Amino acid sequence: QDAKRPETLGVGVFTFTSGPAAAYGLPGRNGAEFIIEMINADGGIGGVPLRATFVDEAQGAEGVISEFRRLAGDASNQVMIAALSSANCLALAPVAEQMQVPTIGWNCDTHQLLQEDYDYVFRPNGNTIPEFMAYAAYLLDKKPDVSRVAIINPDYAFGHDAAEIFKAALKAFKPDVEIVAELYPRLGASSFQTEISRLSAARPDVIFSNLWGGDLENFVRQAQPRGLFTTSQVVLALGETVLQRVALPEGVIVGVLGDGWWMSPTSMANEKTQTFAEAYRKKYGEYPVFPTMKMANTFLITKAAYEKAMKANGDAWPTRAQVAEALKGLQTTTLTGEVTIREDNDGIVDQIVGTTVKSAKHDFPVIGDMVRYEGKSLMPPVGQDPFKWISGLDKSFLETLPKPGSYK
Amino acid sequence: MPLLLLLAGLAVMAVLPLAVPWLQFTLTIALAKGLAALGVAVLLRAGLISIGHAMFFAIGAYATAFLMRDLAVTDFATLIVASTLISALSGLLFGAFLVRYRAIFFAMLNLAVSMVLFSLLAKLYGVTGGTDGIRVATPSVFGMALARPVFADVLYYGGLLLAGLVGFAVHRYLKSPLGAALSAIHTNEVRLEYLGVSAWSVLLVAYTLSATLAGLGGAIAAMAIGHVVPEFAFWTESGHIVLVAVLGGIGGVVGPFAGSIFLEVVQTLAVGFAADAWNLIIGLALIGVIFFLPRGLYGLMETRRRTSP
Amino acid sequence: MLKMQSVRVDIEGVQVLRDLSLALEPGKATVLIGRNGAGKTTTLRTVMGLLPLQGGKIRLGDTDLAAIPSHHRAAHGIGYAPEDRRLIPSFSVEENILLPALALKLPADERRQRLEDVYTLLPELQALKSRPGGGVSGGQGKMVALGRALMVARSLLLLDEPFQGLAPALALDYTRTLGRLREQKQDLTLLITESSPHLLDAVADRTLRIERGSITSAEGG
Amino acid sequence: MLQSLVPLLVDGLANAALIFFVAVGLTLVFSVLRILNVAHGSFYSIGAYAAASIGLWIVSSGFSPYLTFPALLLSAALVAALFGPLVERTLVRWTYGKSEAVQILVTFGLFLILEDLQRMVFGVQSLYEDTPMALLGITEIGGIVYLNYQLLLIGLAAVVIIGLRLLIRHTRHGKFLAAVVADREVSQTLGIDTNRVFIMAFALGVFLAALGGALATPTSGVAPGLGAETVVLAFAVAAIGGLGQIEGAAIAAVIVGLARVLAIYYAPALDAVAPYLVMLVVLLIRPYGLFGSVTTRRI
Amino acid sequence: MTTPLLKAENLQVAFAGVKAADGVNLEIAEGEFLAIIGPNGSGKTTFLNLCTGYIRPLAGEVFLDGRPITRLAPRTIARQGIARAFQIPQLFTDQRLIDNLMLAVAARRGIWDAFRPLDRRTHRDEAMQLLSMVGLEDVAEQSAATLPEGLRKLADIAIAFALKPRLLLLDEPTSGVSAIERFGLMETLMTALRQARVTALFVEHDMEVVERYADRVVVWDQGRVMADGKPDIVLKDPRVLQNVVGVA
Ligand SMILES: Nc1ncnc2c1ncn2[C@@H]1O[C@H](COP(=O)(O)OP(=O)(O)OP(=O)(O)O)[C@@H](O)[C@H]1O
Ligand SMILES: Nc1ncnc2c1ncn2[C@@H]1O[C@H](COP(=O)(O)OP(=O)(O)OP(=O)(O)O)[C@@H](O)[C@H]1O
Ligand SMILES: [Mg+2]
Ligand SMILES: [Mg+2]
Repeated sequence: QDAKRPETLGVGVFTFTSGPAAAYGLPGRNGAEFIIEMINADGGIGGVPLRATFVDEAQGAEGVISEFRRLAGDASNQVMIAALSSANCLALAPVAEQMQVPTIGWNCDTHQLLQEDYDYVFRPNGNTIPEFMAYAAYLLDKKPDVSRVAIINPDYAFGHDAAEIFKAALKAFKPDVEIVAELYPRLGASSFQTEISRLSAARPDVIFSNLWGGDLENFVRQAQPRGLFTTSQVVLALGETVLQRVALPEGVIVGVLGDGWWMSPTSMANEKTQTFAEAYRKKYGEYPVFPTMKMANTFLITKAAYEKAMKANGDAWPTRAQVAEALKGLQTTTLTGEVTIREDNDGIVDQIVGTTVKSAKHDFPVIGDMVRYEGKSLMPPVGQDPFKWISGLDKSFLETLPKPGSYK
Repeated sequence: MPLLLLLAGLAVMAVLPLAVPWLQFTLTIALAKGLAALGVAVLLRAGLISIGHAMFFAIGAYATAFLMRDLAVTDFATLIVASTLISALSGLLFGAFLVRYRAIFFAMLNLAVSMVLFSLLAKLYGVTGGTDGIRVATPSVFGMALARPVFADVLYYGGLLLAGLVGFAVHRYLKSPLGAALSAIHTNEVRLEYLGVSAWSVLLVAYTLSATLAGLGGAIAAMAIGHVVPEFAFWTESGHIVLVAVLGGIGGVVGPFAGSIFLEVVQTLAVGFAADAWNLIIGLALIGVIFFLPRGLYGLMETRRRTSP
Repeated sequence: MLKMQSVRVDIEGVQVLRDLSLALEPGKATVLIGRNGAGKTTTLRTVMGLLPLQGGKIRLGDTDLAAIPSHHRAAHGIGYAPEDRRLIPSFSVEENILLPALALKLPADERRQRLEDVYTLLPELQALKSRPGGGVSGGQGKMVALGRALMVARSLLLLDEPFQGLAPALALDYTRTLGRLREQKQDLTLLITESSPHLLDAVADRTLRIERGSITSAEGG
Repeated sequence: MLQSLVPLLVDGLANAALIFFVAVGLTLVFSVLRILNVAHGSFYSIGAYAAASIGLWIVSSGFSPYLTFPALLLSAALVAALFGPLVERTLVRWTYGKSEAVQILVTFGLFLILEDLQRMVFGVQSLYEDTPMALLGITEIGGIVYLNYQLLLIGLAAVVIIGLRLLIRHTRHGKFLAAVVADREVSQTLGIDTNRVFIMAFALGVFLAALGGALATPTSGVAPGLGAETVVLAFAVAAIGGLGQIEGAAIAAVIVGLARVLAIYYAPALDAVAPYLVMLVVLLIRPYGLFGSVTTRRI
Repeated sequence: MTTPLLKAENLQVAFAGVKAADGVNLEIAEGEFLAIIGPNGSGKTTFLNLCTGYIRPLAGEVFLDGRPITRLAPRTIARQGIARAFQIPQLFTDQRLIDNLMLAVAARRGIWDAFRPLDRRTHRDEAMQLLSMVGLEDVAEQSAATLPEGLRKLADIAIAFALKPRLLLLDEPTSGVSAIERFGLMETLMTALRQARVTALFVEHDMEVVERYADRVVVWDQGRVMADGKPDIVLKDPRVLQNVVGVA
């Protein structure tokens, strides 16, 4: 073995393990633990096993930064996988840059993240623009006569951003759509009863939501008995995460913000993915959800970057700078598809959207009538203001995209 | 004696980051929060608990961010002074109406005002960047653009010096007639008024001072973190500051800083060693300190005496 | 009756009662006099169990008082009227007087009887009975506190400076009331602290002097 | 107009009912024990977890689903019986007479501990047990579907208000409560077992909080973070109503409930700040809350 | 005729229907020692509360030197030269006795001093002087909370004195002070008052004290002045004997 090769490869993993966001953060953490086990069982990265240190993002920006600095100050930690909350991603980016630690945003979907030039900050999983463009496109294909849309999103940047993007896209593709209600309940609100009344009163044809975690579950459970799902077409951008937990009716538009569904045709064809999913279920009692997949994919990307760097380095163990260099323009296969990192460090991944259907194999609904939008097609060109780009589009753009049901 | 303690503390603080470099950031934050906690401790003298003081911390922090982003102020000293003044001014403004209240109502109104501010910070997307916040670039120091690690040193040692000076001034203030009048409000406001002293003015001074301290802390924190977010003004932050103040003991000016460092370090350790149970560990530490180290909280351990016989 | 033997009480680390011993004779009225701060109030509070004993014994008849919790002492027939009145401000005067009867779970007719007795002894209270406890003047409050203590006192009545702040006419009334009380309840033992003893000459059987936390002399008896 | 007013009112009251239970418990504990209990919200969430768990167990063990109704009450009682005396005896009691700051610190420590314990026991996924809601069905009011369970809650809150009023104004123990509130020492000398009153008051407060949590489960999920969210709101409502005021807490809950509903209907951006805005306005006009009064010092 | 130092005109106030002041008219001339006596609950303390702005009258006016002070706050009135010692002593209980006095001294000399210590020579000396006046110099360093009731009363009086008022209102200065010390206290008090040329009004229940020290006695009854005059005359008035002094 190479003398410079370390005992272990330390990775700092930032996610929510407490507070309301943990409902989303813990599947991510599980994904990390699990994929690390798999990678290590397979000989690690270049013979070096991975060792993760988890950091709870619930402690707030300065705690997270402080942890980041502490971990980065320890030379045994070579890579950071951070973070879940976009505010934390934004706060950590300059720190990462300053401390020159390759930092991979596993869930940093905010389109603002990479508006500056970074050498050490990467986001392989795509951003909010393609994610919510995809829903607008799918919705209009599926329900072309939509005229009254209500939005209920969580009250923070992710919710507001998503609403802006979704509205901008609708406006571009179908200008006569009216937004009849826009609600932003507090993150972690346990009761949505008043919001549900308000939504009923607005009589929308479509209810769009990017609620997630416990909030989403709560919303679904409370809205269903009060008839929202029968009176309106509901779009749940993060619906896949609750499929196994709440009885979503058929016909709800759901997706995974990217391609990270373990049951997509691509994933089904990937033996590794299926082994991962089954073993995961054995351990945690549930199939993985897309945050799990996102996290696992991020580790695979890290591995790919190391392998690329070692190759470029004559098989010597790479420095942090070399890993960062390797991440630039990296192209690799993940558990659920392909990813390419553009020159602005933003990853291009496909977007899967579909509609819930009953499954013969599982006792929970699955996604059917799917479409897999090519990642590149929904991304604004590098350097262009995303909203300008969207407003420059029109109906004809939809025609260039694949149709629901085309992904089988 | 307390001054010796202060100096000793400062000396330890000065050498600590040399031994453990990653602690520097933690300690910078601890210092910033310690300043805010000192502000809260000043009000605790009067028996008033502000569960909203994070707002002044946030005002100081956002002032720095705005000054940099919108007015292109980049000088470290100018930023610190201007941000602190802005917090002082807002303290004076809010204080003018808040110091009429006592007990829980004071606490709750501070909470209410801070939550309104929090909402504004989170909602006025165009101005404040919403929940994503605003980035704070590395300021220049007397016209010199410094590399980040060098600036971090400047900020830390500058902050330490400031904390020392401010601590000394607050110490003098607490011992002065005006400071004595402040604690008199706690025990017997009626008597104080009958001495011809306006409790309102005495409190307003204290409130403004406490806002100033919190704002200074906020400005330092903004520069250290390099990013400001509305959470700075959220009530849990205020709660944290109160916690720090009480934990350190309101007896002297060293207490809040000690409390701040203690909590920051416990948190760092707890998060590091038991990511799943850090709340629990901090909770146990809090209760443990109160139970087993009563001397650390000397001023508070006396039972509240019946104020009228 | 009440017997205190070498009682030691500290308040906040300061010894306030030092080897205080006294014995009250049943049915007799004893006045405890002393300068300000001598420990009169502390003595009564100790009997009521509001302060823990550092040493010594307190017995009421055959009962070891120190062994029973403070709130059970009322049930042993000890009534206490504190120096600073301590009425419940939100209760009416009558509710204040009735409170111990409720706490002792006295049967309704017993309760009524005792209340009537109180009103006969202290007719001034009749007029005040529906006023809030927080709204009576200093002197009036003393009377209410006495009435309240009388609801309880079957064996021992402790009065802490009952005349403090009383207008002389009322103080005279009060003394007369005490005199009548003594006639009516021959077996009731009284312990009264006072810093102006002359008012009590008529009532007192015996005077104890307390100085710096211990009894220094006794007269009468 | 009238037609749109009805849903506002129904939603407002349903909202108020849920806030009321916690706030009134907090106010009660404060008025008797003079304790600002930051951990109060944790009892709400523990009550909710208990109710959801017991309900899920009842349903999964094949007992009659109607048993889930008494289970709501039972879980609140269990939580109160378990935590009330325990917490009062060990922690809270120790802070009596200490400065408010110490009380807040101790109860905050307790809050942190309870939060993590809940997460360890119940996990981070939200629990949901809505059998009682499903059993009761729905009603359409003003074109909007409401759950009958929501209407039942409004009724229950009213019952609790009346019950508490009776308890405090017209029973022996109510009198003892008031006496101990006013003067602990003298109450003791009059034969009141103040320790017991404290335990009972604290347990009653825990019960009310847990009941609020339990009753909320059929219409809302239970997830980590619920306690923190609840306790601030409870403090706000208690302050608006005037500390220690039961009727005050009820009316304040209704005002806050309505304000939130109005915000959600007409100014969604204000939803989260609505309680605070209400508090600002109310305390501006009445510095001691709606029903609170100044206690002037006797001089 | 010179303007009286303090003048109350038709003061009225009621609590829940109880008339605690029912048309009080009273004048105090500069240099007088005026005693107020009256049954418990007759409104004596209430009168002091009205004069010092602690409560506001429903009707009526209070003048100091001919200028109305009726609806001013206690602090404003205090600054105009009226100091008060309370029936229930009002101390800063979490501080030492000496601190209580020093704060009072500082309040008179100017509280707006945020950088020099309260505990400094000038303050301390004056505070000690005041304490020794009431015989409390031995307990100066003791916490005010631990003082027995009687000593608290004395401390309270010393604090009022620290303000160097023109008019001093004393609410039952000798109640709670043991009989042994009562006259000693009054002696020193009177000397100090005379020396400092302070006008004083004191509410008192001890008729011996009244007889000995008051220039003039005002008798209160049910919220109004029932009699007013020289002690030897007023105290023999049969109505006063009956209602206030008591007949043995
Ligand atoms: N809370 C306390 N802390 C410390 N010492 C105290 C406390 N309360 C009372 N003392 C001390 O105990 C002693 C006795 O006080 P106590 O109140 O019993 O006196 P007393 O004889 O009743 O006086 P008075 O006639 O003034 O009421 C006093 O010297 C006082 O300083
Ligand atoms: N805050 C109040 N609320 C209600 N009633 C009050 C209040 N203050 C005083 N009173 C009533 O007003 C009347 C006058 O009270 P005040 O205290 O002035 O009497 P006082 O003459 O000082 O009596 P004492 O000699 O007993 O001190 C009393 O009947 C009292 O009950
Ligand atoms: Mg006494
Ligand atoms: Mg009086």
